[in-house]
Amino acid sequence: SLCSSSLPLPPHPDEILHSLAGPPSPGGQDPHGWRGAVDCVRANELCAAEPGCSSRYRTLRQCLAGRDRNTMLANKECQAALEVLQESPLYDCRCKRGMKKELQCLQIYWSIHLGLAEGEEFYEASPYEPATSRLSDIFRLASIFSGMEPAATSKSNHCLDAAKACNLNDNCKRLRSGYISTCSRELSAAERCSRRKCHKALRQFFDRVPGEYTYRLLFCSCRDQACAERRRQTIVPSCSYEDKEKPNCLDLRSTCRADHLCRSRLADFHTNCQASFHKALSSPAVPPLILLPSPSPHPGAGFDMTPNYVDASTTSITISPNAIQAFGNGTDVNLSPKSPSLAVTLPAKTEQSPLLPDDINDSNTIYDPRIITTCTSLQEHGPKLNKSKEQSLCYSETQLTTDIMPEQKTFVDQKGGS
Amino acid sequence: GLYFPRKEYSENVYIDQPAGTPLLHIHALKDSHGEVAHFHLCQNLVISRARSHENHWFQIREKTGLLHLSKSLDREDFNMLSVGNLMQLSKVMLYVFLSPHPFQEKECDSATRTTVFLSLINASAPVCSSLTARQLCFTEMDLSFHIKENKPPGTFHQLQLPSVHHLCQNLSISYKLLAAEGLPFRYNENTTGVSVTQRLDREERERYELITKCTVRDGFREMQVEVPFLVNVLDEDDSPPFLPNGTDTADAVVEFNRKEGTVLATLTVYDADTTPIYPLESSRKKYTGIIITDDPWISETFRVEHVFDEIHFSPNGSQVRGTRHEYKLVLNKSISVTDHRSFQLDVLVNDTEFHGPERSVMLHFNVSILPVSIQFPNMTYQFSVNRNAERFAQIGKICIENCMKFRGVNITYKLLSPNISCYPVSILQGREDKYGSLYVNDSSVLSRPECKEIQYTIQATDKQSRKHAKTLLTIVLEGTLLKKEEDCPDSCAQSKHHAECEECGGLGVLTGRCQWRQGSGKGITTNYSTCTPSIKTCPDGICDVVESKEPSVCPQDCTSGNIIGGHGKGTGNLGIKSGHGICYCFPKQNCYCEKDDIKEQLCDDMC
Amino acid sequence: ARARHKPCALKELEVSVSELGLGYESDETVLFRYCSGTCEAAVRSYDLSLKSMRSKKRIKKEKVRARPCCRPLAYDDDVSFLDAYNRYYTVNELSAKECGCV
Amino acid sequence: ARARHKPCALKELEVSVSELGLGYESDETVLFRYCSGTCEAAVRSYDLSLKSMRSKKRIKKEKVRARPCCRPLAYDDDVSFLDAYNRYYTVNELSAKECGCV
Repeated sequence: SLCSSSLPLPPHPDEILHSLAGPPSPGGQDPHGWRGAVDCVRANELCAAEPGCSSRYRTLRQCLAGRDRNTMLANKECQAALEVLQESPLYDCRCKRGMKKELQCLQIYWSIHLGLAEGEEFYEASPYEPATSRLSDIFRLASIFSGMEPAATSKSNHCLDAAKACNLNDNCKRLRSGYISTCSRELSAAERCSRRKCHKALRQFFDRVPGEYTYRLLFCSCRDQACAERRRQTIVPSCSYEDKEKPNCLDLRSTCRADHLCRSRLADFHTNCQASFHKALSSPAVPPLILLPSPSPHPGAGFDMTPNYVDASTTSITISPNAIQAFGNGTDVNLSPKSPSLAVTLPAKTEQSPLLPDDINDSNTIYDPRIITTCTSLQEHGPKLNKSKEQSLCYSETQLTTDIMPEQKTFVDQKGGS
Repeated sequence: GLYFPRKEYSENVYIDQPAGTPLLHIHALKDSHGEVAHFHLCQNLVISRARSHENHWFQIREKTGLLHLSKSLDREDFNMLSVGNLMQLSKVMLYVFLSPHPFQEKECDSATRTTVFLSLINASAPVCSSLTARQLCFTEMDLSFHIKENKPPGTFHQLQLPSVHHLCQNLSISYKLLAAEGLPFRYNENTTGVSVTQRLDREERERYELITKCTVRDGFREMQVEVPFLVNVLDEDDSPPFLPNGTDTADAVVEFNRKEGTVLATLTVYDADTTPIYPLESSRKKYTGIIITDDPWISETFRVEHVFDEIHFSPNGSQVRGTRHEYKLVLNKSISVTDHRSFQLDVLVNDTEFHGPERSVMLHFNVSILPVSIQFPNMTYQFSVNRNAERFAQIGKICIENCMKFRGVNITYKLLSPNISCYPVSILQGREDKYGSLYVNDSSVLSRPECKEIQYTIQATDKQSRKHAKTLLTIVLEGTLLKKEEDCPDSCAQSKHHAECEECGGLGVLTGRCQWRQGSGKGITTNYSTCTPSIKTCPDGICDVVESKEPSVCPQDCTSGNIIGGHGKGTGNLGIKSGHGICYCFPKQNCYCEKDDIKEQLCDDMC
Repeated sequence: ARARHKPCALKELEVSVSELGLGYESDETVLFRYCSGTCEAAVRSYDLSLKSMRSKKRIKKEKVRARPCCRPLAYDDDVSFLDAYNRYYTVNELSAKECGCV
Repeated sequence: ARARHKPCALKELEVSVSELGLGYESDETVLFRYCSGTCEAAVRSYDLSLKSMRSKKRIKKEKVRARPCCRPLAYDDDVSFLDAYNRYYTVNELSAKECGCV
């Protein structure tokens, strides 16, 4: 997949670094055969120039402005607007990572796709163009860094080397110091730091420093605790995301989705990295790697959701929401539930059969503590992942231990039955 | 009403599979006896990039829920239904709707629905011999279902794969459901249907883990494969609130802590049902806690805060989740020191979604508000002050009785001027401080022989009630005057060495001379060496009210300027929390922390 | 022979943070730029007069500098690093960016 | 006792041109302003590190200055005078206008 792939040992990374510094492949066409869909800013201009399209687009925006999307679906005018817009350039438009007017492009994209998406999709399609081949080189590069264990450097601390390399590059040094000093400046006894400013400084660092420096800092591979702790400290967790109480995953996601930039980066991350994340989890022996699809802008950093090393063990990595509350511009969610530890006997139950609420959207019947990605709220996502280290890092409303398997008995059917 | 046991289904569809090929068997469960399920496909086919297309290929039997191909899918159809042109696989979505009666068109928008993900594969269906046991027995879908508690029994899944059963008739595929004894599930070998045999009670058990074992026989060859079969029980609000050990009463005493927001007492209510943590507010509104009173003073002065979290009940060995609700009685505003009364305050807790009897519980708080007195402990204050003390020297602290326990009580201290012209001492009070700090405000008085013993009256006043108390303060001047050293800096902190430090005085000194604090000298440490007016108060990590009045008194605690050399800043970026070697400061300018071990003669002018 | 010093210019050295002598312990390295060399060609009438007046004791017991210094005219951006105890520090005005005779 | 020097500041002295020591002979007088005092409070991390690296011989045989100098930041306008032989002379950058620690 795009994100991490096992490859024969390539030439030394530095050579790749230089080759990547060159311009992207010409012609904007990438080997996946993706037709060069126009970006949404351009598509919006094309639509505005065409009366039929611009009026329908206005209608759709009015339809979506209403609170309840479903009432919109019932409205014929909205449906008609939708149908026409499916034929317009707005329908297929995407955004380029780090383009000028990126935010405007994303706003246009979501204004269309909120109308098209069928209700709240769990994983949303990325608004960005598919990752180019040049990007996959960087992914490969990053996996090289992460998996690199040539004998000569096995002793050295890759993360320290990455910091040294950064300090020797004026741009990297300046922007690294920019976020470190912001994120470690204590405001008062009660206020550890300004998380908002810290997030902004981190986004600037990841946006303006080439991936060859940022990836080495973020995804350096480690063989010992000191190196792993240095790696964990890279984004100054004490300020950028750690909280006294674990935020609820779904709160975090809804905060992120309220912000077009964060929503886009999250969708981009899910689209490009979800596969490798699961793979990484299933084979912790190989230092797992999560790559963010584009070197610039860095889709994870600077938002409520970014991957990070959650503890200082050399291989464990997760995007579990507790790690996920990094540098978004959403509000901090403080919930007060305490984690229960008390097992209590239930009183006798009185027999009755009350009416059942129509929509059983019990959005929190999350049972499986082994799911350590974003806490799914759906029961259907049972134990897909094989058992790996339990990392229930955001409050999934249950810490149920469900390892009690029934004894293996043949269940013989009594004949008949409905 | 009727509901689906899954939120989504998935199956593969290959090119050129003949019309009529069965794909999926979707089941529905009843909400009440007598309901009959009608299945229906309403809308278009949704292509993965949210593009929709009219559905010509798939239909579902209204009565049985069997999804099947109504028209074969050829290569052209495939390209039409996929996003890119080089794709080998395209995912489309279908919505299956459910109704207790035959469908009318407009019903599609509101009816219950489940999603079917169909992976269209640009290749013809694999021959049976090429399929593994796993592919013959189970699809990609994991066998995980949800069943509502308290609902009638019914069949919710068919293990046999319709398409495999249709294509591979020469194979014998049989299933078994392995489960512990007495579980409420039954497997019908003829139909391969799995059914729940009785009403479930989530408060008894909320999850069942079975195993499905499939055996494939092809001539002499036999293959077996097992996969988990999970059933989660969906909760409904069928349990009333109850009191854990019957405690519905708690004492709430208000004495020294009279500040708004103070939690006076907490009472706990349990509920065997679960409570979603998200969205938080709607869950909170579900379980109300209202103060029952018609006394406006009580409703203004108190409020109830409700937090809940998950606990586990363990009926007969299995573990199920429930909810613990905590109701805290909180002061809604600060209470005057003069207020005192006792009364019982009742809070009605109500589980708004539980429709049976005993849906509410009454909690009782025995509230007693005690008066507190503003008085000095029965003593007078006496402090001796060295005549060589300099301005801002800290003499001592003044505090009424229990002053450190007070919260939400604003006591201010004042010195009433004495009758004679000697007036060297003043009092200051930090914003958060509960005491007054006495300090030398005019050191010139200390050297006047006529001023020996000065009497003040101290007055402490509570801002809100205006109640106040007085006591006597005696300041005794002692010690012989020392000769003032030439060329001494204003601030002790400016001295870099032990000798020059203790030769000089400086603002805040108690005895006319600065004090040298010798540090441990190892790395960057809070125990750095420095010259200070008083080791007791500076540096102590707190830029106190006296020190903050004049930067030269204790820059080590109060500087917000540049600190050069290895250091760590103090709380709120104020002061030097830790330093390397000796820390010294040029007030209102930089501070420095450096080791003093470089003896080499620095290349100066003539070098 | 007399050691001829080069004129005042910017030099650079890659050193570990611990070698800076500020008390921080860290294996991270920084590029330390400093000013080195003579300012003979930058002497002004002011310097000559000041030297003369000091030698004639018209100016005494004062700390005066009668020759230009080779000093930084501007400093590099701040540098931050993680120390051996996993604490972040930031140091400003550590490294010279531009030198001159003042 | 310690000699405590005052911080770097602008001083002035009325001197005859001859006393300037530039070789001119003239009884005219000029106001000679110069910079005097310590720059202790202007030391930077740069200076501490340079001092430390020089003492650890990481930097050797180089003319470096590890402490700020109290020097003019700007000079007064030119001064002209008639010498003893009735010739006019003009001297620039003779007197300091502003001092600072650099």
